[in-house]
Amino acid sequence: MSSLAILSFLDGLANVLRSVDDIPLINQGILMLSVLLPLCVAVSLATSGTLSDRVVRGWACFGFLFPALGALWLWATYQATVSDGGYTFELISETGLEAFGIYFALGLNGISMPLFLMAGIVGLAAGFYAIQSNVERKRLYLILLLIMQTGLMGLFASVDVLFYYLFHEFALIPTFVMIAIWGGQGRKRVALEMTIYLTFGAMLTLVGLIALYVTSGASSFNMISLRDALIETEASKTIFGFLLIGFGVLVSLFPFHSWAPSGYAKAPASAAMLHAGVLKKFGLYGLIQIALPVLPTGFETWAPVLLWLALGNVIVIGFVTMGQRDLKMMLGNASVMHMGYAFLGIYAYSTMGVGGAVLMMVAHGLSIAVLFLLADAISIRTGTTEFSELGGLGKTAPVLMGFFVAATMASIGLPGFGNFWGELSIFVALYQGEAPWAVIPVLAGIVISAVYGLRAVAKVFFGESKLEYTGGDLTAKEKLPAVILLFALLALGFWPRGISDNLNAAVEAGLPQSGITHAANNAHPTE
Amino acid sequence: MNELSTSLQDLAATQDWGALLPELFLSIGALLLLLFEVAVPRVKVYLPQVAIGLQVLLLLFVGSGFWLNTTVNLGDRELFAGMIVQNGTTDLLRFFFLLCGVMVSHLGLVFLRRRVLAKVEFFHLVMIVTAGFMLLVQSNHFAMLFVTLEMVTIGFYILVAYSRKSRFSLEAGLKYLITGALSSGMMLFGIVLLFGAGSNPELSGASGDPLHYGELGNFIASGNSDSLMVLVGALLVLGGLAFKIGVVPFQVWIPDVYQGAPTPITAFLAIASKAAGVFLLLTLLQGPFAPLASVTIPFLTVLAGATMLVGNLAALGQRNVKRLMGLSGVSHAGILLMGVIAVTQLGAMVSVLYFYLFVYALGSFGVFEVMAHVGADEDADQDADYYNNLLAKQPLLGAGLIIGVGSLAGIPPLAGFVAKLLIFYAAYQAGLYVLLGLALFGVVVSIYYYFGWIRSSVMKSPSFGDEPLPEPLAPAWGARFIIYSVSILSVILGLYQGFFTLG
Amino acid sequence: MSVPELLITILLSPLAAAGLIWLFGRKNHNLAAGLSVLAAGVSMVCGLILLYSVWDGTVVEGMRVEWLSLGALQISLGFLLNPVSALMLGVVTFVGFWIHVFSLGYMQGDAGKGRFFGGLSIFMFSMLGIVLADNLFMIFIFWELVGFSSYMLIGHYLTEEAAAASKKAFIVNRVGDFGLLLGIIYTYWNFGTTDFGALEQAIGGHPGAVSTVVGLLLFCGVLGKSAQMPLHVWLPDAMAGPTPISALIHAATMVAAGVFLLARLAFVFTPEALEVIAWVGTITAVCAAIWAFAQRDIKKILAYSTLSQLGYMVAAFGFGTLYALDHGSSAGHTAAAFGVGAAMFHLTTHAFFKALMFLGSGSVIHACHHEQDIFKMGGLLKKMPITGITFGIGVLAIAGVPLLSGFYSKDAILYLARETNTIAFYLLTFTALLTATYMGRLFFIAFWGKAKSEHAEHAHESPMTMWLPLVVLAVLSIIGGYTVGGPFTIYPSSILGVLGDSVPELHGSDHTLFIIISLVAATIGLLGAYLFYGAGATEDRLEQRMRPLWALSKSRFYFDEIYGWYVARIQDRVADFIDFMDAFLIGGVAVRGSAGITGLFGLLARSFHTGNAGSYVWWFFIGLLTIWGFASGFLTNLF
Amino acid sequence: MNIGLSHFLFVSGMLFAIGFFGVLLRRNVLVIFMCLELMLTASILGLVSFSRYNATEGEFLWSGNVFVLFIIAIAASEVAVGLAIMVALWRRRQSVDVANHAELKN
Repeated sequence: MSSLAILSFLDGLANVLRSVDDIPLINQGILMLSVLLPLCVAVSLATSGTLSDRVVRGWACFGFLFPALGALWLWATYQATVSDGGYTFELISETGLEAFGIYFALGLNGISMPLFLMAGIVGLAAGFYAIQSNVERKRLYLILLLIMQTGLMGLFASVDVLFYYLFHEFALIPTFVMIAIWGGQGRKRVALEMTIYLTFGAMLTLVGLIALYVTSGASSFNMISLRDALIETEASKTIFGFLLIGFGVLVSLFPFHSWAPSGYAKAPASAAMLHAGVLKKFGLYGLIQIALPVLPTGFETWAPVLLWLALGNVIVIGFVTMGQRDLKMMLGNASVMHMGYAFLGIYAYSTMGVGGAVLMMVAHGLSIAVLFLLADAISIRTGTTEFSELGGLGKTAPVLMGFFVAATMASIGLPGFGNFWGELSIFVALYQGEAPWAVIPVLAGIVISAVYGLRAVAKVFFGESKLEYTGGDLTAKEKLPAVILLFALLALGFWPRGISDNLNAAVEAGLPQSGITHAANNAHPTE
Repeated sequence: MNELSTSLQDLAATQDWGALLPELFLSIGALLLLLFEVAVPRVKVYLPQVAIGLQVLLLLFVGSGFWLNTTVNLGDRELFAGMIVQNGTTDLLRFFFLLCGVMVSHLGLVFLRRRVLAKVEFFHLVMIVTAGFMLLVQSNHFAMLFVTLEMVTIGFYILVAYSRKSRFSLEAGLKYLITGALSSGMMLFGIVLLFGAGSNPELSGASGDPLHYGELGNFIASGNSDSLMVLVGALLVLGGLAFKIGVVPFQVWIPDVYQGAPTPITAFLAIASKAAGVFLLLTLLQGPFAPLASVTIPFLTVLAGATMLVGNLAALGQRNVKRLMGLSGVSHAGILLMGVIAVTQLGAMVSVLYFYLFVYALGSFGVFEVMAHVGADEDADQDADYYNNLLAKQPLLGAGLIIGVGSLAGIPPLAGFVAKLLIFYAAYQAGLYVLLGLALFGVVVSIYYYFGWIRSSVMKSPSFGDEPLPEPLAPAWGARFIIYSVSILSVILGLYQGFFTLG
Repeated sequence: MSVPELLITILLSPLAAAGLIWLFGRKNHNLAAGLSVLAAGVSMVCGLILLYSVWDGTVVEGMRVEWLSLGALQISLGFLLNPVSALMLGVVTFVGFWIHVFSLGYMQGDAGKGRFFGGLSIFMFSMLGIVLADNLFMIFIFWELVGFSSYMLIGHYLTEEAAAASKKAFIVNRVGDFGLLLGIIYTYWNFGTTDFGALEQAIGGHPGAVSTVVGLLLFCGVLGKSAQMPLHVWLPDAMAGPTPISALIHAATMVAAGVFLLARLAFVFTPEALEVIAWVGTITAVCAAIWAFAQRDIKKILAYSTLSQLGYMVAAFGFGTLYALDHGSSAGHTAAAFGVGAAMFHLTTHAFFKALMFLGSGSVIHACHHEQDIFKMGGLLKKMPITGITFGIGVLAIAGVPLLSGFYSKDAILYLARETNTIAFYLLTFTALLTATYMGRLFFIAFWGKAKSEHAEHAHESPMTMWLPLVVLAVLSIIGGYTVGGPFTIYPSSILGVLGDSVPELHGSDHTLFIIISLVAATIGLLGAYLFYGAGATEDRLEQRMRPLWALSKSRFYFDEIYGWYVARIQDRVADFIDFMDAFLIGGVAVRGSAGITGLFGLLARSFHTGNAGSYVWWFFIGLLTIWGFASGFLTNLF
Repeated sequence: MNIGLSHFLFVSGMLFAIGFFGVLLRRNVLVIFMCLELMLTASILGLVSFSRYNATEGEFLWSGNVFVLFIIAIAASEVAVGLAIMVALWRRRQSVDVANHAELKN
């Protein structure tokens, strides 16, 4: 039957990829390029003189397209060549800080690969959306976005903790500038508030990382070698505390979330897409990739705190989200709420939970990005995002409605979209952990999210329109990025194994069982 | 009589004037400038360029020599009867000060372009002060230290008050005069105390020349580390240096003087004299005062903490960017002081401090270069509003400002971040947790004022002042070259530090 | 074709149709409709081939595809085809296809026709997924999907009402799924699997192995989907959707999914759980029947009757399984067979005649230009004979007149109820009476007498695409109840087993008694309705003569009011309050507050720089003091 | 009684204190400046007395005395520059009160 043909085709493709992988350093080169190319494009755009708009757009388009395609290629290669979720495509060079064990090191493993791919895709979508949008000083806008893109790709691609941190800030600053220039009402204050708050988190993280480096004795900022340097002293508790709170601020862990909703509400669409979608995952990624492997004892001390704070995300922020009267504010709060699920997955401390958290991160990145995109499209057509003024848009813009409904359903965890797998595995894993009862309030979250998600859809698209809407339905150029994101969500929903297969081993390697009395075990339930 | 003459001959043997060639060249050049100005009035207009040319030549010459010297790396060489010591580090700093001199002279060019002031004297003084700095870092003897320090300070009195027309400049001069003289008086008294203690024959290890670092070190080390006289003297000397660096409570002059002084001089003060102070602090702490660590370290720790707090907090609400640079400079001084403490305790990673100084200089020069172009006719009032939408008006200036300020704020991937990171790392290793906490708090606070500045440079928000804001000058090729090179360096050093042997 | 290929084709053809429609059919309505109907047709044909020729009744299990494997979590897609699911498969594909056909006519010229048929196809896919799923996770996945498609289709008209109704439906279902998922997770961790086969092995014939809780948690899902009390509120509102949707999703198939889930999981429930289930069903049946009396909207009446019939099925399952547990496995049937059989039997017949009546009402509404108030109709029997007659057949069937399908399935239920619980038996009998009455009310007022409105005047028979399904379903509503083998039954032998189990009274003693009971109930009900309301009354006599009774029925026992009150007064206010606290305490006091305090210190620090050089000397004085303090040692000692 | 090192030191200390408190308390710029010079003088006195009393019999500690010369020179130049600045200030504001030269603040 035809399925056999497809399978044989895939097998052939895998062979091709393997053979390419044998060519030394070609994939490393692709990795390096997909990280640095956007920056190069940005620099060339910034330094070159007057260019015609078409040239700028095309060039920027290339800058966004390459990382996405490169990430896809690497992902396919990874699927074809790696089975244990270990690091590949490693690339190390000295920068003059060897004395401190700091190298510029790139590489991907089962955890970072999907996030890297997600960063590429979301970046592509945000880039396309920015390219077709009609912002003033578009060239600067694209330059900043490209810089951000480099930061995002590098963040997940870097094996060296310092560069991982560095890329994060690298992507953070453009966000600030973009909010300051293109932001909405009251952007002056919000931009500063957000940046200061995030810097606060980043500083805590920095201390934690320095302490981690010093106490681990690995005398290296390399994630791989850090993984072997297990810290089981008292210090690990303090260090984990710093990392938890620091990363928590960056991921808007309750109650350190107040920067997020307003910031996203004010930010221009593409910046919000990239920050809420990708950059925010920095902290979770750090916890999974650095904190858990090195500081199991510290994790155990802080696990109860993490549990309660994450529950705060789900329940408290869930209600806050219900109380919102502005679409973008609601989306911002919703993204804060969903971060709670990811934290709970980490709390479960099992392959299932942490893997679910990674799935959640990927899917949430895609879904929140498309939601912000559509919210911007809505506000362009209606001139407002206030629920009280919106309504009846579904008649004038059915496609927009269709996309928005799909995105909302994805974000509230409808099967068929990626988010469902993340949430489901987190729920299942949570039951196995220290606090099975936590499943009940967390499951209440799915009702809460349904309430506000559908309320938004109803307020925006149903009923009679209260305003004069301009611009009709989504244009093809607006559709393209949305379709990319939705397609990725569906693909993840229909074939989660594309990620999960390599996730298993990678996550399991990152969860040292020694010294953990935390009920997490990766045994099959019956045993 | 006889042994005296022999000793004099020994002394004469140590007088290697060739070793001081750069300083001599500078001083003589400076004098020649004045001479030419009066003798050959025709060339007067070219003299500034000539002065800069001379310095650049010297820079290249010393630069080559300095590379050579570090590569060969002959150890410490005491000259002039131990008045002066030379080694790789001092050569590095001499090179650094020459660089500062060139930068400041160029800033002066931009500054004087639209002002009716005596031009040549400015460069003359800058060259003299540069020479003073170069000698200062080589001094190995408290007499030398004091003399060269005064050479610099008095030069600065004049330079700060240079634009005679501006009452702000004069007022700044007055304040710098009073506080400076006061601090040098205190320092001198400290030196006297040290002399008195070290020359006291009843005490073990007393010597005929106790102001020589080595001798004093031996004296203190031989069981006099707890004598009150020594302690007071040492702390007074450190206080004098703290004044130069701008450490609380001797920071109080900084905002006013920075604001009133002509922008180039502000830059000079902010960078060169801070660097000199830090270096001297380090030499003294690791040299003669090493045995006093049990007292000096707590003393400096308290000062460092207070400095970081006061600097950052006072900078919070600043609208005048020159004061802002001053106060943020104070906070940087605090971080540097923390680094000094950490380094003295670890006895390693000194290069980290120099890296920080260099990076700080890069960032500051970039910013001051921009300020020199943006500033109004009255140099003292540089409001943040002048920078509104600078990125659109003068993209290069805007970019330079953003990179410079970003580097000062320590934002990855700019050099400032790595510098801060290394200092923090050293501090953590030395176990200065409280200071580290204060420093991190300071960084968070600093984001507010630094980013406020950046924000106003990228946003086009209407200025509320009734009078129209001054238009920024378009940078000439020299300025463009400097801004480009400084910014690019700040970026590159953030990603690749291979030029430095850190660690 | 082999069984697996058939199953795959059945499952995937609607999905393919939906995908194609999403790609090309949004603008091109006829293409969309064609694709959707074609897919449904393929599914039906394959289904019939499967049931009548290919499949021999042996349980087909497996064909598993691992879908997600994350640590201990293994989720696989797989098929489980046994008589129960086979019967459900037949019902869904068959009824579904004819409703597709009906929609062709009904949705003619609707703006969102493409969207509508896309939704239909997605629904068919999801529903078949539920039917064929072999494990709880897979069921849950498609469970959510049918919820989604139902949401989309209820909201089809994009009005405020549709918005509210669709939102309500989805959220109420989510509440049910909350319990269902909890139950699934519990099952997973306690039995290490959610495959029905493996679960049955693990639990075996002794339900003591499981606690009552898990059964009730799983039952929560049924509460939501099958709209049992107290989660029934969404179903009447769901009538805001197009009538074919009401017929397909909210009468024939989706709402029956809950009952189907019960049948799948029969072995999980403990007697206590079964008691609860049975009583929930019974009460729902009675209450819904009572509420139906105050309704004027033809679809609302049918909706409440659907509620009541669903209650019947759930009660049937409960009592039947209890009966089976008491009497052990009689005549070699599996223990739970009675309950499953009775429930499924009534599900099947109900699917036929309720779909028939809904489509009939659709045809009526279509003819009357979307007039839905039965008191504005009347005399339709003459104007649209096919619709009228078929509708009449449906009414007779649901009333339980002998020889029609409803009679047999209802009898089975009543018998099981009587054997286990007398009170429930009386209640259910009473419900049967009420059912006959309000259905009679509906039929006489809407179809007899003379027209009472313009629209009714000019009503005329619907096109063939609409009446053909009516006829087909009418036939089935008659013969759908014959389960004795031989020429009369329509069911293949492979399925007959299930239905046969459900009618023990065939072998049982008092056969006649039940014929009498249902005859009496039906005749009293219908006659009573005719006498009380009279043919084609213009006003609701109940409202005029027995106001208290009418009010009681009208109040619907204030469920909606209570929920509305909860949402408006509690949930929203709590949300606003927490939002305020979040903005005030965390965003304001904590964050801005600390920032403000820092700013104050900043002002303090600035105020020291007075600008007076004289005052600066004081700083030096402090410096001197510090130096002295450290030198003299009393400050040093602090360290 | 014979005058010893301690007496000289006492005087020099007093001079320093007077100088410092003069700077601290007086408002006239010129007076402040004198007090600053006074502090230098205190140091000079201390230096000289040390080099006299800490020396072996009949000798001087040359280093101290030579240093004194430097200090005097420096003090002189300082005075020159300082007075110049003050004159210029006087020209602009006709005031020698520090409190009146406080436009740069906060």
